[in-house]
Amino acid sequence: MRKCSLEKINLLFKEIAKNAELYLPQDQTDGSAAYKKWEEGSVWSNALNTVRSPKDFFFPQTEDLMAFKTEGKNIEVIDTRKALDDFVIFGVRACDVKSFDILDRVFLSEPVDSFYALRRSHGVIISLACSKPSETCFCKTFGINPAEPTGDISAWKTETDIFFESNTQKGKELLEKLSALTEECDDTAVVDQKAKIDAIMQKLPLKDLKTDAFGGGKTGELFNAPEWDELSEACLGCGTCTFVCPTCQCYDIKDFNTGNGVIRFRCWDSCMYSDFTKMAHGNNRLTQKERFRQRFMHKLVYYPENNDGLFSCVGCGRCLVKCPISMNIVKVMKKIGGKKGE
Amino acid sequence: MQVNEYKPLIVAFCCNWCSYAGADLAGNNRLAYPADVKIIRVPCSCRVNPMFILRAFQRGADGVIICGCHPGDCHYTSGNYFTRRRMAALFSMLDFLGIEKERTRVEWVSAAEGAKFAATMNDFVATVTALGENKRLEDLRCKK
Amino acid sequence: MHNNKYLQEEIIRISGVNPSKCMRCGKCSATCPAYDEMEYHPHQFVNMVECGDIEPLLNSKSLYKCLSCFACIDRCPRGVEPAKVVEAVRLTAIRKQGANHMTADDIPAIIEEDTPQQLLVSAFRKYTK
Amino acid sequence: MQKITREQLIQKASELLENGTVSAVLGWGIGEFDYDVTPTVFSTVEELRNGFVFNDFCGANFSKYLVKKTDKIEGKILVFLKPCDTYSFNQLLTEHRFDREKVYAVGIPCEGMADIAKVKAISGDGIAAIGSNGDKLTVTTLYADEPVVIAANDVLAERCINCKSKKHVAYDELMGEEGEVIESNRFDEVARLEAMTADERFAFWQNELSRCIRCNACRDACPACTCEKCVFDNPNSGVENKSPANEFEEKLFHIIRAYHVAGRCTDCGECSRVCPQNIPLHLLNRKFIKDMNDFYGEYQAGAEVGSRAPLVDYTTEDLEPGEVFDRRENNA
Amino acid sequence: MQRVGVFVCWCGSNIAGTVDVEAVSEALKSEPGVVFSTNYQYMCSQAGQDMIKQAVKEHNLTGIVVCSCSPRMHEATFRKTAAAAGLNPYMVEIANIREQCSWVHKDMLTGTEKAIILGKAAIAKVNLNAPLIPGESPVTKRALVIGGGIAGIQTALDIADAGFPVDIVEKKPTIGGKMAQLDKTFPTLDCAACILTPKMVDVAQNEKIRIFSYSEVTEVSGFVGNFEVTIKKNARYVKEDICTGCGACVEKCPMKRIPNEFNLGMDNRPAIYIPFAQAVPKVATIDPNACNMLKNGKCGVCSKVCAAGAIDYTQKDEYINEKYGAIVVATGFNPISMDKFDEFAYNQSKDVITSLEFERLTNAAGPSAGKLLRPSDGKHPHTIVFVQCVGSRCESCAEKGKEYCSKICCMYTAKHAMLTRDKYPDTEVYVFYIDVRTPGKNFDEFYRRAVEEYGVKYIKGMVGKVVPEGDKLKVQASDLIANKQLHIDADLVVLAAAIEPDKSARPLATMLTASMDTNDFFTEAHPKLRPVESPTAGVFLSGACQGPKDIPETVSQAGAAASKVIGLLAKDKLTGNPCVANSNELMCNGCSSCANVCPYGAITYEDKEFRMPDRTTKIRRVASVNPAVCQGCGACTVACPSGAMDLKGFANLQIMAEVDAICK
Repeated sequence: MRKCSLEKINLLFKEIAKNAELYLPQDQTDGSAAYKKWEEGSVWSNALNTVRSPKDFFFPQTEDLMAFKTEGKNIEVIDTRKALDDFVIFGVRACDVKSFDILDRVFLSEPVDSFYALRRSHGVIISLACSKPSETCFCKTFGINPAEPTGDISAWKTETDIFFESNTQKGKELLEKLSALTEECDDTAVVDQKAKIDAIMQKLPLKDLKTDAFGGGKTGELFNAPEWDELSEACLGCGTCTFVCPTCQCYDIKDFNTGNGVIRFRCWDSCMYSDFTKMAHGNNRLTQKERFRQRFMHKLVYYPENNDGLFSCVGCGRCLVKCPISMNIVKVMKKIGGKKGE
Repeated sequence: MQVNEYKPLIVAFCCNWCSYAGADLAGNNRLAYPADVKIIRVPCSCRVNPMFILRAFQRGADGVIICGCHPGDCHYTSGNYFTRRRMAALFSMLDFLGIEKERTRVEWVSAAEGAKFAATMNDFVATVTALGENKRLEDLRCKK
Repeated sequence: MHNNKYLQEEIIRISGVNPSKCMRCGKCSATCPAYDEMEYHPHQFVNMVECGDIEPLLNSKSLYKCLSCFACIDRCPRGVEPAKVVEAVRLTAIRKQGANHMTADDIPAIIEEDTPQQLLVSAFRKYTK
Repeated sequence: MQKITREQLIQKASELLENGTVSAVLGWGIGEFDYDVTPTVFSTVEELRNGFVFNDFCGANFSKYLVKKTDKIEGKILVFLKPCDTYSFNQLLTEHRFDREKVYAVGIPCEGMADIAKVKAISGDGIAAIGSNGDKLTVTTLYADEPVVIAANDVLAERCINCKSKKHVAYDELMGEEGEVIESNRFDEVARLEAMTADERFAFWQNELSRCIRCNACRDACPACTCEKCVFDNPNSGVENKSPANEFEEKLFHIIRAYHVAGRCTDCGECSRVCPQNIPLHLLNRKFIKDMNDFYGEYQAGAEVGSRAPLVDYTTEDLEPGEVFDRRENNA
Repeated sequence: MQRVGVFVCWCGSNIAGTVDVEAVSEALKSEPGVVFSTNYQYMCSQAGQDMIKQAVKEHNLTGIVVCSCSPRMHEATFRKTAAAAGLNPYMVEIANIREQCSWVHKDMLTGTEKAIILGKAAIAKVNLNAPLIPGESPVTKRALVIGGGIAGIQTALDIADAGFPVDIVEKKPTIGGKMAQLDKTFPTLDCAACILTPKMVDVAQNEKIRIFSYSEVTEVSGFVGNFEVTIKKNARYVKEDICTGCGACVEKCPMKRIPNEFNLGMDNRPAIYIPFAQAVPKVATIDPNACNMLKNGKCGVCSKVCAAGAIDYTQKDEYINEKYGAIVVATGFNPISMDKFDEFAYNQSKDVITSLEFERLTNAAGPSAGKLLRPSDGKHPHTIVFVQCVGSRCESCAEKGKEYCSKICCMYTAKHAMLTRDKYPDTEVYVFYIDVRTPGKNFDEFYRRAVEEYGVKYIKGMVGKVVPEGDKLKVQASDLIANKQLHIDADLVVLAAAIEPDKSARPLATMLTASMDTNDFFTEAHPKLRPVESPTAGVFLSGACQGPKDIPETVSQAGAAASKVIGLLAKDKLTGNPCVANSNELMCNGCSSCANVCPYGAITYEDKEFRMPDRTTKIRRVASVNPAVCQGCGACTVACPSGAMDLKGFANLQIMAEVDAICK
């Protein structure tokens, strides 16, 4: 384990930024935090987490896939892929780190999404333990320990120092490059912090939320549950939950006619939208209830069914904070899961 | 040394009854104005949807001008009165977003005002040329 | 007729008048209070400048007979502004001769008890560079 | 801090349910925490007792729900309307968006709603409980030893700070005392931006709109946006898109969104409330309102049913689009 | 996908002079949808049109783009060509590469480049065109003539002669207009009354013609073939159908000192009056501003002396609604005000008069019973100065005069001068002119007679000022040919005041949605080819409302307008413009924004049952457009928040496609 004094943190950032683009949470003018590229003078945010999840780094909201250039009646196909530099994402919380596993299973299984894979291979993740989780946090429900974030390098921040431990070869290499600014140390402070975090976890209001009612094979049982009507009643059909979610991975592929050709791009889509997966015959899910149900069934039943029981929610709590009508996965789990969810 | 002179792209929406006829009259009288101006015929200035204007800027226009009959002379009685309000609101909003207000204009040109049409276009092209390329409301995807 | 292009352009430039707008109605001359004193009348000024026939005007006393009352400017239906043409020819004459026709020293001799100051200003405008 | 209590509202709703005036109640449903309130339809007294809540976080404007709910429910639906909601209610009636006969509207007073983000900014994160006592909120958190006491006025939502009216413009029944239309300073921020240079304004909006994730929450929460098919979802509209692909798309969406509700927007503030990225969208709407007030005389959308919005009206003496700017420069 | 044919016209050298037509047709060949592209010398010629028809057949074209002159010129031509070739006529788009390209750009390179872009825009649009079928609407077989001067009278008589009913609306108590005030008419010198009054009587006696005198049009709605007009009949306080026009009331009325408008205020009339002896209708009218009975409730003399009992002090303004198939505007002219021409002392001396006042002075029915006497002292004037172009051709003084030539002044001044010299040979007559304009049959001969036979002194030059001094008018003028300044002691100065359209024309134009030029003359649909039609379908122009005119011209234009009206009324049905709005009911919210902006009331709402996306059915309020009433302005399309309302022929996507093509 290595540590660095917080006083030297900017030197550390500078050192990292020498070899790769460094992104870390920074405060925005509206008071929220967002991952932004580190530049001389950038200030690392104290916020618990960012509004947008770090999935953008690997699965950006819009991404050009290819382009067609038209001239008269001729069409030329253009590869829009650009060379990518190595980059480092700093300060990723345990929940968000876990979300990458969930995305990987979608994008890196056959057929591999080469755009995603390329970005993934260039990124180094430095995670950060949560010393002050929010009341909206429920990562523990999904077996995530905010005191033990994974990633290429795990980090813990105390009042005075920041501690690092590498978990992968990539992480090890990066940490070695930073050896001049860090020093070897024991894990006393980190163990101490882990204990504190564990204690707080016991106090979180959502600590008892259970997934027992969900998982693969539950489709028949849950699909026609009468509670879906009530739960989806107020849903506005916006995409807020989807777009702030670190694990939502649906996208639409669209063509943009530039006048001189076409750019084919993909962009995030939301299963809450009325035209989601609209096909020649029309829509699969015609009512907001069906769309609403899809989102939660996918996270809690369909995904685990196809992915060895892994739920595609990491309990980051973003949707709890951001939903305009405060309807969210926790309310769904409690209602649909009945007593088992308690 | 080759000087690459900046030529703006101007989209002019002209109502069929007055301004388009005014543009024709400018042609009849051989009153020159820059070829940068491209005219789109609409039945009435009130047919111009703000979306068309934004679309033009997106696609690379540097200025958009809407020409209609003089207030009170609308072939459809009241069309240009609505245009006047809609465009006042839209232009004010574009300005509010920091987009150069000189890039948009409404002019009333009657069928008898060929000279005014040409003069207006000359002036508008000069104004937009002085502003330079539209950078604040452009869509880079549409650039060549 | 002598056509002095250079002077013609000079006068048109100084006066800012477009003599080709004149439709030969003669209202300027009809209204001119100094008409009888003048060898060349306001409409002739405009016409002769339009033709480039400048020399006779430069040499004529008419230049200094114009009162600059601007009646012709007021009455001209075409906005030609003959008085400005006269003024421009006058300036051309003065500049050409390279001398002032009036200096500040002359004033005490000319001045009378009730002379309005504007007259002096006008006189300076007319008789000096 | 609210003058009317949960119990009073439950009593009123129960009464109306039981005497058959209404067959359902549109109200606020209890959440996981003390602040995450969800609009809920209650059909029995028992449901009301278990799930109805009324506190300082009941900001959601119910008017828009009436478009869909009045169709689904047999008989009348009871809706509780805060003063600002009544304007949206009227505006929707003006646009024939729901059947007035199917609604029993109860006007309730509002002392202004709290913004949970502002509460957290003072109390810190990890909220365990929020209590209300007079004009104070008592916030218990996981990290502070003592509850934090906050003046309710310090955490008022932006739209409530600039509340334009405490007067209900529509109701079948009014609970509590009727308030007045307020001389608010709601246009001050617009004026501040207007006073900036174009470059400054451009930078301001560039920064704000760059955060947009195009989740459509602003549109979907907006009581004026009740189109059967929104142009942004319609591939034939020419502006359809799903993502803020670049700066242009960000601006296009927000200009058109604001333009489409111009003259119809009652300034209820839902757009800014629901924006996950805290973009001050209400400023765009207010800009239109302010302009139209300045150009064409005072107009408050929803103040009365059937009024004609400035953009579908005209006078022969209206100012020219070019004069808009001269006018501002002269005023400045 | 369309199969588009592109036809580039050279228009001789009009286009080909500045646009490389070959390059244009070549460049457009590769545009999407284009399967054929060519160019030809005159596309509008028979050979050109045949070429289009041939190409439609050979290449199975579904759309046509003609790059040529303005669509305002030949769109209809090419639509007919397309129809003849079996295509829907609305599958034609015109790229205007003449008026808006070759004629305004001098450089071949830029001209060609722009022509290609305009062609691309037209192709982009035609690719989205759909066949349109025009609707039909009935024609109300009745015409309205607004204005009862010689223009209105002649138009009404001609229309009635063809068997159609006509209404004349005249704001004065009698028809007759300006011509009724004139004495003699040039160049034949026959008396105006002698030729006008029989026509007025014809109007009165024609069963097909109704006269609404002392009335005005207050509201016009509808469209060609189907106008709905509200006519306000001002209360004249005399029952028109009972009054015999005997004149007893006029004689007995005690309020006798009201300035007589008919004589331009040069004498007086009573409060109850008949403008002149041959008035039609010959009915008395009470001036409510002058009548003591109406003002104070005291008097009632006229009522007492009226044997027919026609006086009705309680009469109210009456509003009449009537439907018309066609409207003719014949609102005429007035001399401009002389108030601002201080130099001519019009307001300082009664003996400075306008030519129209001179007409009254010399008219036998005028204030001096036809004797030419000075208004100030009733003496015979011995020296008369006529000043031409007062306020006409006046460019620098827009607030005073008019930039245009008033056209009639040269001739009537020659008439006045001649008649004066004829009747009073002892009178010196001077005419100050800038130019004498006499293009017309027997006009110049007439003017020369004034000079040669009657000794009128024509002086090239203008009057600079007129100063009243004692009983004389000191006229200072220049004689440009003699190069002299003249000083004339005149007894009478007559100003040939410029003429301007009647003030009622501007609000009327707004009601009719007919366009006007900057001088408030009505604009004709085409300056050469459609001189009696306004651009607004069903509205026609007659007389001086369209531009200064003398009587023969007015009468011939009146006849022309009548023939156009007859042509319209003879049709049973009108084919409408198919470019109308239509509402997509699935997207319509029923919000009424569109109806709020529709100037024609073409949009109504109905409740319809719909199957909703969520499998339910719902009764929704949706807009529906009456295609016969819709005129296709498109105001509704922008007002509609959901984009449910679109305009055929100018659809959102079509215009955006044009924008895209231009901005490429």
